[in-house]
Formats: sequence, C-alpha cells, structure tokens
Amino acid sequence: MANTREIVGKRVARLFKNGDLVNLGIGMPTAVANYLPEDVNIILHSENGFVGLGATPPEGQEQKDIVNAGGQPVTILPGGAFFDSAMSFAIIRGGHLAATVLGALQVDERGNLANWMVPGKMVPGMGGAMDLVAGARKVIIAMEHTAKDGSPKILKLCNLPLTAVQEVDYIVTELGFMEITAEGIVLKELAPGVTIEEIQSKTEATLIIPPNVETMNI
Amino acid sequence: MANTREIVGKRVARLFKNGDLVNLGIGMPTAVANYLPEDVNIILHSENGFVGLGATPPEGQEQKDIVNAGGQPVTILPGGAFFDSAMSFAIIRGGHLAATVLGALQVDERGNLANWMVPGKMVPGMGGAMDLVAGARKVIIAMEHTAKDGSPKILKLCNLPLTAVQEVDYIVTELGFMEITAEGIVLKELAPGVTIEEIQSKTEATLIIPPNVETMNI
Amino acid sequence: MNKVTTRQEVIDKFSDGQTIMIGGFLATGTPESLVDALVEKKVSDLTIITNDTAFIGKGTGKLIVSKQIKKAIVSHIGTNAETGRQMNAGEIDIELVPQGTLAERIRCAGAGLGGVLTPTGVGTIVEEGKEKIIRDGKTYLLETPLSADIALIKAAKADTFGNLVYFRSARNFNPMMAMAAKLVIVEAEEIVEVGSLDPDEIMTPGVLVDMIIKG
Amino acid sequence: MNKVTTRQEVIDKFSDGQTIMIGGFLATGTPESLVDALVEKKVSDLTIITNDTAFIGKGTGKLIVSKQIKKAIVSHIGTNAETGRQMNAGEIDIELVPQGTLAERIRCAGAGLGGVLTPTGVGTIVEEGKEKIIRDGKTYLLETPLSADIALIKAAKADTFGNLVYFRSARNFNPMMAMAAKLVIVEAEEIVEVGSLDPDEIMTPGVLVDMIIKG
Repeated sequence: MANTREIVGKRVARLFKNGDLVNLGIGMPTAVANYLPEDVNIILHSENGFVGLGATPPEGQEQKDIVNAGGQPVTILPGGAFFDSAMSFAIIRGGHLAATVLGALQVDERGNLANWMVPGKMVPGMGGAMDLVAGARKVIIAMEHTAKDGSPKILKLCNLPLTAVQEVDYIVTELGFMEITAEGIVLKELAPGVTIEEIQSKTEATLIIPPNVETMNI
Repeated sequence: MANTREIVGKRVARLFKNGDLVNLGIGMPTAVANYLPEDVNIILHSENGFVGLGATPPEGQEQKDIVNAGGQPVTILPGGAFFDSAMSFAIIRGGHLAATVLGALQVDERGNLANWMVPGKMVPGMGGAMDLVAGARKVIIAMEHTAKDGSPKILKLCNLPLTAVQEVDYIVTELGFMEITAEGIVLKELAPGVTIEEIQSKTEATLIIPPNVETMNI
Repeated sequence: MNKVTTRQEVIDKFSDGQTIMIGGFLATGTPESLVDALVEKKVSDLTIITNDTAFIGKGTGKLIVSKQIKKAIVSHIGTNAETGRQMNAGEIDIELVPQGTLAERIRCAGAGLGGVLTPTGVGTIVEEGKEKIIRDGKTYLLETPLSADIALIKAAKADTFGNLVYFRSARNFNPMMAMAAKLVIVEAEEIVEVGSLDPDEIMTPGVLVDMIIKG
Repeated sequence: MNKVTTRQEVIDKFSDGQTIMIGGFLATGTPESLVDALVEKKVSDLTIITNDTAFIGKGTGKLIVSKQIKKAIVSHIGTNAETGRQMNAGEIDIELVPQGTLAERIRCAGAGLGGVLTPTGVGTIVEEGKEKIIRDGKTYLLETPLSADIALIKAAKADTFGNLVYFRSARNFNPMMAMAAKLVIVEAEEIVEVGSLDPDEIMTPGVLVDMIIKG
C-alpha cells in the first residue's frame, strides 16, 4: 500500500492546474512536487526570493547563493526569476499564489491553523507561514492525520497559538481529503481501504459526510 | 549686473555640500546646476526614476527612454542608476534627498508652500511636488521675489491651495536669501545693491532683520 | 506556457467601463500599441490609472482626445490642454494623487496591503476625506490600494513566459502596475525565448503576466 | 567619491547598544566579514533586525553565541538552538515578526512611510498591542517602521560609489535594509570601477551607501 507521503502528495498534486504558482512548505508538502500529473506543470515559489524553484542539484554542483527557504541547495528553472524579500511577500500577500501547501500542528473546523509554536516547548517563529496562509488563494494542509501519540490534529477548535484565522481550504492526510466550508469540515474522499468510522474516530471535529464520499484516486 | 537666474542659481548652489543628492524642479531650479562651485559635485535625482541626471545630449544623440521628469532628453552620468517610481519616491520620502529646489506661487512665514494650482485657472496637478516637499531634508524655494504683476509671493499666510505645511527651509530670490524659522522669515543676506527697505516693500510677511545682514556673495 | 498573443486577442479583452492602469511617465514607457488598440476598439467610460495624461496625440493623451475616459486617477495633467478643458467642462472626472502616493497605492493593491501611511499631502486638499493617523508625533494620511481590471505594460524585453526587463526611465510605474491588475497585458519591444534572460536581470517575473504582444 | 574603506574604519563605527540590521536569509546573503567585525569588536547590548538567527557559527548566529545581542527582531529562530536556549533563559529578548511584515516594516522606514496595513497575523498573537483597521470589510494590522543605526549589507558586486548588484537568492532583505539605516556598510564580493555597472542592473543605488569593504 502507498505510504502517507505518496497518498498525500498525489492527492494534493491533483488540486493544481497547469501554470499554477505554488509555495510548498518544508517536509511533506515538498514531496507534492514528485507526484504532479504529467500534463500539469506548476511553478514553485520560494519565499527567500524567487520563482521557478528546481530540483536539488547533483552533488558538487551546488551554488552557495541558490538555496530554498530551508537553506538547502536547489536550482532555478529556465524562466525563473530572483527578487528581494519585499517582492517575494508582495507576491504572497497580493494573491498571486494559486496555493500554499503547509503542514499543521492543529487545524480546526473553522479553518483555523496552528503550525508555528508550542508554548514553552518549541518556538521556531512563524517565518513566512503567516503571510503564506493569509495571502495564498488556496491554503492546503498536507499532514499525517494524527499526532505521533495518536491524538487528533483536526479539532473543533485549535488550542495552540494560531498561524491564521479561517484561512484553510483543504486538508489532505493519509486517510482522506477534506474541504473546509462555512458549515464545517466536509469529507470529500477516503483513501483506499479507509472507512468513514476510522477517519471520524481519529478526528475530533465532527466530519460532514455527504451522500457520495468517493475513494481517493491515487 | 547678474540676472535673477544667475543670482538665485549661485546662491542656492552654495547651500550644497559635495555628494548631496538633490532634486531640482523645472524652470529656475534647474539652472542651479550651472552654478555649482568647482569643488562641489552634487548628484541629481529625477523623479521619473533615476539618480545621476546629466546634461542635455547633443542634438541627434537623444535616447527616447532617457528623459527627465519634464520629458526632455537628458543623459545619465557614470555611477547613476535607474529604478521604478516606487523606489524613486521611497528615496524622496525616506529622507535620502539632501534637498529639493522648487519654484513657488506663494510661500509664507510659517514655511507653507503653494505651487501646484490656482483654482479655476491652472490645475496641472501636484506631480511629485508634494512628496518632494514632504520628504527632502531641506526644502529650498528658488523664484522671482514677486509675481509678474509685482504683487508679493512671500506672504503672511498662503491663500492658494497648499503643497505642504511648514516644510520650507530657505527662500532664495533675486533680492535676497531668507531662512524660515519658528519665529518667522529671517533675512540672512541681501543681493548686491538691494536694501532692506526694498526687499521688505516687496514682501508681505514682516522679515526678521538680524543685526548682521550680509551681502550675498555671488 | 507561451503567452505571446495577437493584437485581436488583446482587443477582445477590452470592454466599456473597465478600470485600466497604463504604464509610463509623459509617454515614456507607455505601451503605445496597446493604447492604440483601446482607441481602435472605441470602448468608453473607462477609468484610467496612470501617472499623467501625457500629450495630445501621444501616450495616454490619445484616450483623452478620443473621449473614452470617464475618470482619470493621475498625478499630473498639465502637459495636455485637452484634459484641463474636459475637466473644466465637467466632461471628465480627474482625481489628482501625489506621484509617490500613486505609486504606493498601486503597490499596495499588488502586494496585498490594505493601505500605507504617508506624510505627503498632510494639511493640503489631498487629505480631504482621508483618515489621519498620528504616530510618534508625526501626522500621516492613510492612503488605500488602487487596483484595476487590466494593466497595460511596456517592456523593453519579454520572454515568452512574460518575464520582463524595462529600459532606462521607461521603467517608472510599469513594475507596480504589473502586480495590481486582474489581467496584465504587455507590449514588448523585443520578445525572446524562455531562459535567455538572466534570472537576476528580470524586473517583473512572468508569473505576473498574462498576455504579450510585440510592440 | 570613493566609499571603499578599511575594516578598521568600519569597526570604529560600532558601539554598544546600537540597533543593527543585517542582510541575509539563513546566512545566504549575510555579510560574514562584517558580522565577524562585530564579534571582534565585542560590542554588546545590540538590537539586531534580521530575518533569522541562522546557525551556530554561521551568519547572524555568531552574534547569538557571542552573547552580544540584547534583542533580536526576526521572523525565525528555529535553526539556531542557542537562540531558543537564551530566550527560554531570559537572556535575550526575541520579537517574532512575520517575514513579509518584517520586509514591509523595514521598507516603510526606508521609504518614509508611517506604516502599512497587512492582513498577516490578524487573529493571532502577532496582533497584540497593534491597531486594527477594517477596510472594505477586511481586517488589517497597522504595522510600523523599523529603522536602524547601521545596516550591514552583502552584495555580489559594488562599484566604488556604492552601486550594488546582488546575486541569486542572496538578495533577500539586503535592498530594503540598505534604505533603512543611518549608516549603510556594504561587504562586496567584488568591487568594480564607477561606470562599469549598467544603470539598469543596479539593484541598490550608491546614493544610499556609505562605506564599502571587500568581503
């Protein structure tokens, strides 16, 4: 069976259309780039200041000044462009990003997101996350359905400090594909072999179950 | 005897120090560039988007995309740089201009300036003038002392629509060099052959006359 | 993705009542072919956002003469006598905006900002109807975003994806406008292949551009 | 005007308690020689404004390790464990600012703006103590300028007058910071003669730069 990264990556990838400008967060979101349909080319935005992010260069061909927002060596594709941080975030906040894909510590049925700090434990800072979530036209959460200890991450109401209020549009996990609406979280698709009972049991928020919950095509 | 343009140009030019970034308005202010002391190089800012404004090119060597803020062909000096309008006015408003030199319809003893419209007659628009006057570190008015009909332009209080409030630092005319202070307009220097009585008679505001009014060195 | 298109495809995008940003400063850096296309289509009741109304017969001035403009948001109209005449006759609505404020208001729209505080215009008629905010003892006007349906941009070079390079003082308002409209149409003096521009020399990234014609 | 100077002239400008902006993003585009000069001078109680605290032993992280920082205004500290340790121990004051807001706040100072309205951070702890302004039904935070005594800038190329060209993703915060400090000090990988840079390729005009060293 496909692993979490593959399930999530493939399903998120199908949310894009050709030519979309997308920012992929560190970790599982980055993997989305590996699962794009053949006829869909998206353009990746890197918040440290460019569009046209390409693959990791072969060893020995790294350039010290071409790195992604995690500081890792990358490449820039033909047609890409560099700019300063003000321009980078003008693109983000100005609605020029079709989507941002990020991980989450918690996400709730109002579309609130918490992914930048755990008080007293981990305070890395928000970096560009708050701008990305406030600015991108679609906010897609790509994550494991539950925390490492099995506790739910999809909640009625986030209790960690928020990254943004009511900005999340979709949640994709190894169990299913969910859309956040004004009424709550709608279960749109289940991963192969997953039941409604299973996904609900691992979700604190009450999922809205439409008559036709499809099986995720991955 | 020196004409107005020469007197005003020479006196304004001596307000600069080497390396100052200066914006010169259209008309008499532009002439200031012709009278700089030999040891003073100033850098000219053009609000349409560059620094390093040079002289008019010889006929036949004009380039359509190198023009000043009046649309006239100019040149750019070595070390000059082009940028967009947002950057151009960031430089203006951000205090990076040592001085702006502009003409005036009216200027008053509070340092108010009116130079962009005459209601019902002439409404060209403020262009960059309001930003220049609000942003430059020193605002220098270079003009004929009186209007064409002989009426005073240096007033107790401007009655034309203002360009800015309390921003003018110096006034230079063919009659004298004045500084605007919290107390009012101080007559610092008289042009050669001009008397205190003459300049006051052509000025509505009451000039503050210090014990030592010098003769303008032009 | 090749965004190079035909003049007719561009003309099809124009319609009455649109708000259109047009790059340029006294016609330098104005996409003359695109302005001509607007004139040709005879669309009316346009709102234009542009630095100035240039000259009779040149740049945005052509749209004034052809009476296609309902409202112009500009910093300067002094070089086009017809603009002044129409304004005095009540035929056109002119909103005069200080030039630096105009640049920032357009930038705000493109950058997703709700406004900026500027000292420019405080104590003048520009402040009428605007919120004043005092910070650290200094008074500022809250100036709000200006966006448009279409931006007409002039570039010296474009690659087929829409990466743009401007030349000399023809840059002016073009980069901000290329971020602030729903549809961004570029007239380029030269069109080159993707990959032929260095990624550091690009002044407007192609991701912001929708259509390109050779100008 | 030749602004190329010596390391010692630069070091003479540093003193305790200064507010210093430092370009770079996880040390890419950070002027390492200038940071080393700060470490060497052992100035203390500094406030730094910079995107992140980089890594132990690299970029701005070196100043954290050397305990010269009283306060850091940054968007991210997660890559430097020592920053977190000092913060938890109450040895350093960390002001976390969303990255786009940090860029705009610095730009405001350099551009003479009193602030900007951003949607970023609304409803989060970032909004604490800030004025909220609602426009067209959308809520924004009023974010205010950040300026500094000194900006330390990294350029790929500088001419001797201070015109700067940045390379690739090393540009990041450098252009905004070069506008927002009283004294702007540049470390350039290459120093060239005035006139050898094309006036369109210059990303920071030399009129904004005070001192240059070879880095």
